Amino acid sequence: MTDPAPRLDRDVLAMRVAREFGDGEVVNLGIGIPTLCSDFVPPGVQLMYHSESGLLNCGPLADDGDGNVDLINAGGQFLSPIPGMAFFDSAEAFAMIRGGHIDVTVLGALQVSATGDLSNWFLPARGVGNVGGAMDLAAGAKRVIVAMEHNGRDGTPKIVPECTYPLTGRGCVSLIVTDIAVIEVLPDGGGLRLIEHAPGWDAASIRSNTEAVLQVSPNLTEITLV
Amino acid sequence: MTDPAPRLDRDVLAMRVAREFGDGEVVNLGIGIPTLCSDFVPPGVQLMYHSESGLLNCGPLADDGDGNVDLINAGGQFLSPIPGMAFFDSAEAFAMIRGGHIDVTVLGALQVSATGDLSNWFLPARGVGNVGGAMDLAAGAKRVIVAMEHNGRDGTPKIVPECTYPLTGRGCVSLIVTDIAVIEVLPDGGGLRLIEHAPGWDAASIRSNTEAVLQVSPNLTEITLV
Amino acid sequence: MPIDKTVNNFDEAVSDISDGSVVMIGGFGGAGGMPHLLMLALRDNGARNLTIIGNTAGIAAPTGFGWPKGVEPIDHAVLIENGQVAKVIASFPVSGSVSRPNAFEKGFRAGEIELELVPQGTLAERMRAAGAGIAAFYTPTAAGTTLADGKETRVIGGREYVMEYALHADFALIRAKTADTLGNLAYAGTSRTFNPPMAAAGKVTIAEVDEIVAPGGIDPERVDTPSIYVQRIVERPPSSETGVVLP
Amino acid sequence: MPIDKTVNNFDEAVSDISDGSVVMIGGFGGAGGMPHLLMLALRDNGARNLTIIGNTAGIAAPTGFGWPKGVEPIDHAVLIENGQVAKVIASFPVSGSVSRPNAFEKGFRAGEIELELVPQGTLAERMRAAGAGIAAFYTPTAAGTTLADGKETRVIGGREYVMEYALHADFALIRAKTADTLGNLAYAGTSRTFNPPMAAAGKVTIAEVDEIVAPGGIDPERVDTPSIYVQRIVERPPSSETGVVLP
Repeated sequence: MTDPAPRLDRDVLAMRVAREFGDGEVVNLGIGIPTLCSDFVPPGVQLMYHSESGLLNCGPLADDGDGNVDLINAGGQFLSPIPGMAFFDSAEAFAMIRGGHIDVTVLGALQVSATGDLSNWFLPARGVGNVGGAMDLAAGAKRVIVAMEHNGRDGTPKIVPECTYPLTGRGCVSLIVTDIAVIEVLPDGGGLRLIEHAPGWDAASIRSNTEAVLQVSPNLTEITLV
Repeated sequence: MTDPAPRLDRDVLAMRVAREFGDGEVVNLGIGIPTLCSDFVPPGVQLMYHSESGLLNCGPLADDGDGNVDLINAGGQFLSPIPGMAFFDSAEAFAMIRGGHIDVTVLGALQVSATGDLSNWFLPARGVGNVGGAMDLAAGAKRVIVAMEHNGRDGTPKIVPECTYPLTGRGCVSLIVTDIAVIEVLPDGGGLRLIEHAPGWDAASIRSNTEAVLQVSPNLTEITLV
Repeated sequence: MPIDKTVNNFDEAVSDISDGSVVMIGGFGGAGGMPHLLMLALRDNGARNLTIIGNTAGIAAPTGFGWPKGVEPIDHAVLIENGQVAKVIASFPVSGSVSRPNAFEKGFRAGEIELELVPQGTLAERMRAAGAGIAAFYTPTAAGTTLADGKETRVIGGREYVMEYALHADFALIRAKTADTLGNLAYAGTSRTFNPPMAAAGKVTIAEVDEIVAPGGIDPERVDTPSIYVQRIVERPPSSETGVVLP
Repeated sequence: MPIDKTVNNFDEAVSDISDGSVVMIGGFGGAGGMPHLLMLALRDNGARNLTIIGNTAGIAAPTGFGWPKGVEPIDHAVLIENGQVAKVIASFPVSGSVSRPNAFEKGFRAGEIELELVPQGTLAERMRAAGAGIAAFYTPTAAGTTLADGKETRVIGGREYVMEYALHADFALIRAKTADTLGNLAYAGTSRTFNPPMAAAGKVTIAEVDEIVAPGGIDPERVDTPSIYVQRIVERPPSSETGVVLP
């Protein structure tokens, strides 16, 4: 089946995710599309970034050549300083995550299930993988948002009844933002509800790209970015 | 039965305890006689004092009137600063204790048993008591030395087959220094062995003040302070 | 909006503490590191049936513990004497002197206040666990003693350990030397004690500080409690304004 | 004798690491906070059959993770390539890129190196537990996943937790910015990461530092790792002396 309209590019996807951030929230962004979200924080919203590298509050990525090996994010990228930073060790960085002090984390995914299970760390084909802080974030953040392409490169749906890849966490995802849809995970195994669609996409075309059952919100709207 | 000779005063008792400290050791001193030990550290022995108040390394007690409410020991006494101090919170102070990083602690006692059980925190007559850090020190320090009067004020022996007061810790004491004797607690429930006596005291006179069975070292000597 | 956690005054800072709240109170027992003005504000707030959690239950009045001579101590006793406390969780609840009982001991003897006695290190670790999302842990402290009565134990590596649960609070009233407006805190000397673990364990953490500065006013290497753990900060006015004499 | 934990050179600092030792290696994965010269000395020491514990198993060479451009990374790979490592305990053992495997991944595929994969927060917490005398703890991380396979679980307050044990090491090789001669350490920026929990978890902790100062040279409020956790300190000589280019 061909797409009824172009899919959103990564920047637009990140823009939509960034609309979820509340003023003053503490946010931890995973590697990839999630990191892009920091470029699109709405005006008037002040965030506090947390990184597993032992940092709360930071400036944008350092300009090329300005890198300081003692100021990095969890992806190993060099950051610029900002007034009001705090540094701490890994035990404390993860105490913050596990203790429920992170308001929102945005993570990429290989699969998300109908009950909000997340698989994002292990590709069976490789036979070995990095778990990093993904399981801690999945278990600990108050709110887990998945930002990903709706389908794999080969077109395989990534939103599935049950994850077939090894799990990162059970029932942890609360919102899925993809390049064609925004989908809520209802509490207590209530399933998935489509709440927004990309321009030119309707519930049927999104469902045909989704293996899990999708309920459709009576207030289904087109994704907006303002 | 009358004493065959005077009992050691608190300063002399503390002097004897202080001979146990090895150069470079980390030491935590309880309130009372134990605190006195710091006045009698042998020359050439450099100690690192630890306090539950969140301090490693400190100077002597502050002169009267020089007190700073932000520099106290676990007994609430004001200290003087010294180069090379470190400050930390209570979770860290007790991580150090529980984690086995304290070489020696010196504690007072109500009773010590034949197997090195310690009772030092609860007087049943009062019906309520302070445990403070005593149980943490008893469980965590590499070596627990008890410094106490051999008998209670009414003459009751404090070294007993089994503690009758509530315990602070089981089998934790390794050495007992009193005002008439120095007694080793043998490992693995091996009992108590008298190794030193106060001047004018012999094994018989010490045994008659001790409820627990006392083995006597073949090398029993008079307590010396040099 | 720039983040600013400053609250204008102490009464406002504690206004939502209500009957039955579980409240941690920072410090070790002496004058240092204790949130004196927050305690006075909580007394004026009048909330009753409180559970208070701290190292002591107010021991300075009878003993002068950690207070300079000639200054009248202010501690947990102000809440206990005002009849606001139903339960105390502490390691050092009573005065060191049998003959000089503190307000808590009188209330305890009268059967008015319940006590949960916890070894000092276990108390700190239970708070740290609460802040760190650790539901329970195994400690060697108190194994084989009456303070382990009724608790699960387990032998690990040949040694007996006691299972202890995380200890949470609705509010943590803490004290630091300096805050920035984001809520980063720096303490002074031995006045950290229970303040950092309480900051992490409290749902709402309120810090009484000597001084509030702009972000950057605390060296990022010197932040002892990162702002993530702090919801409100309130600055001590000069004694001349409050009429309260403090060390 | 005045306490002085200074060791004269890197070879001497690691001389008692021997076949079968369990060795923690500090840092996050990039150049910052990693004990480069201690790793090179351990390579020269030649001890085999090592278990190495760290956040990564050496990922910088294929990816440049956290290294400035144009500088040749030095990390765990120097030990792995030298055939000294039998087992790795890590959260991020392999390169982020499937097509650019690191030395560990090659050894793992060849069946030469065993792997215990641990979530990053659980790894840090297990070290912290070891240093703090906590034998085991309950974490929500990894509940319901394959990384909890074979582990005890327990439902507390309606939520499933996994029981994890303390993680000790014979040696911890860590990196700080400044040490005083007593062994107090201060770090720089995000280079703390695993160094402080490893310092506490290692039976013998050896700190590679940029500078050793006299006691008092580190502000007592700025001591990040108190000296109680540190057995040896060794200062980095200038690159001109070692011939090793470091960022």
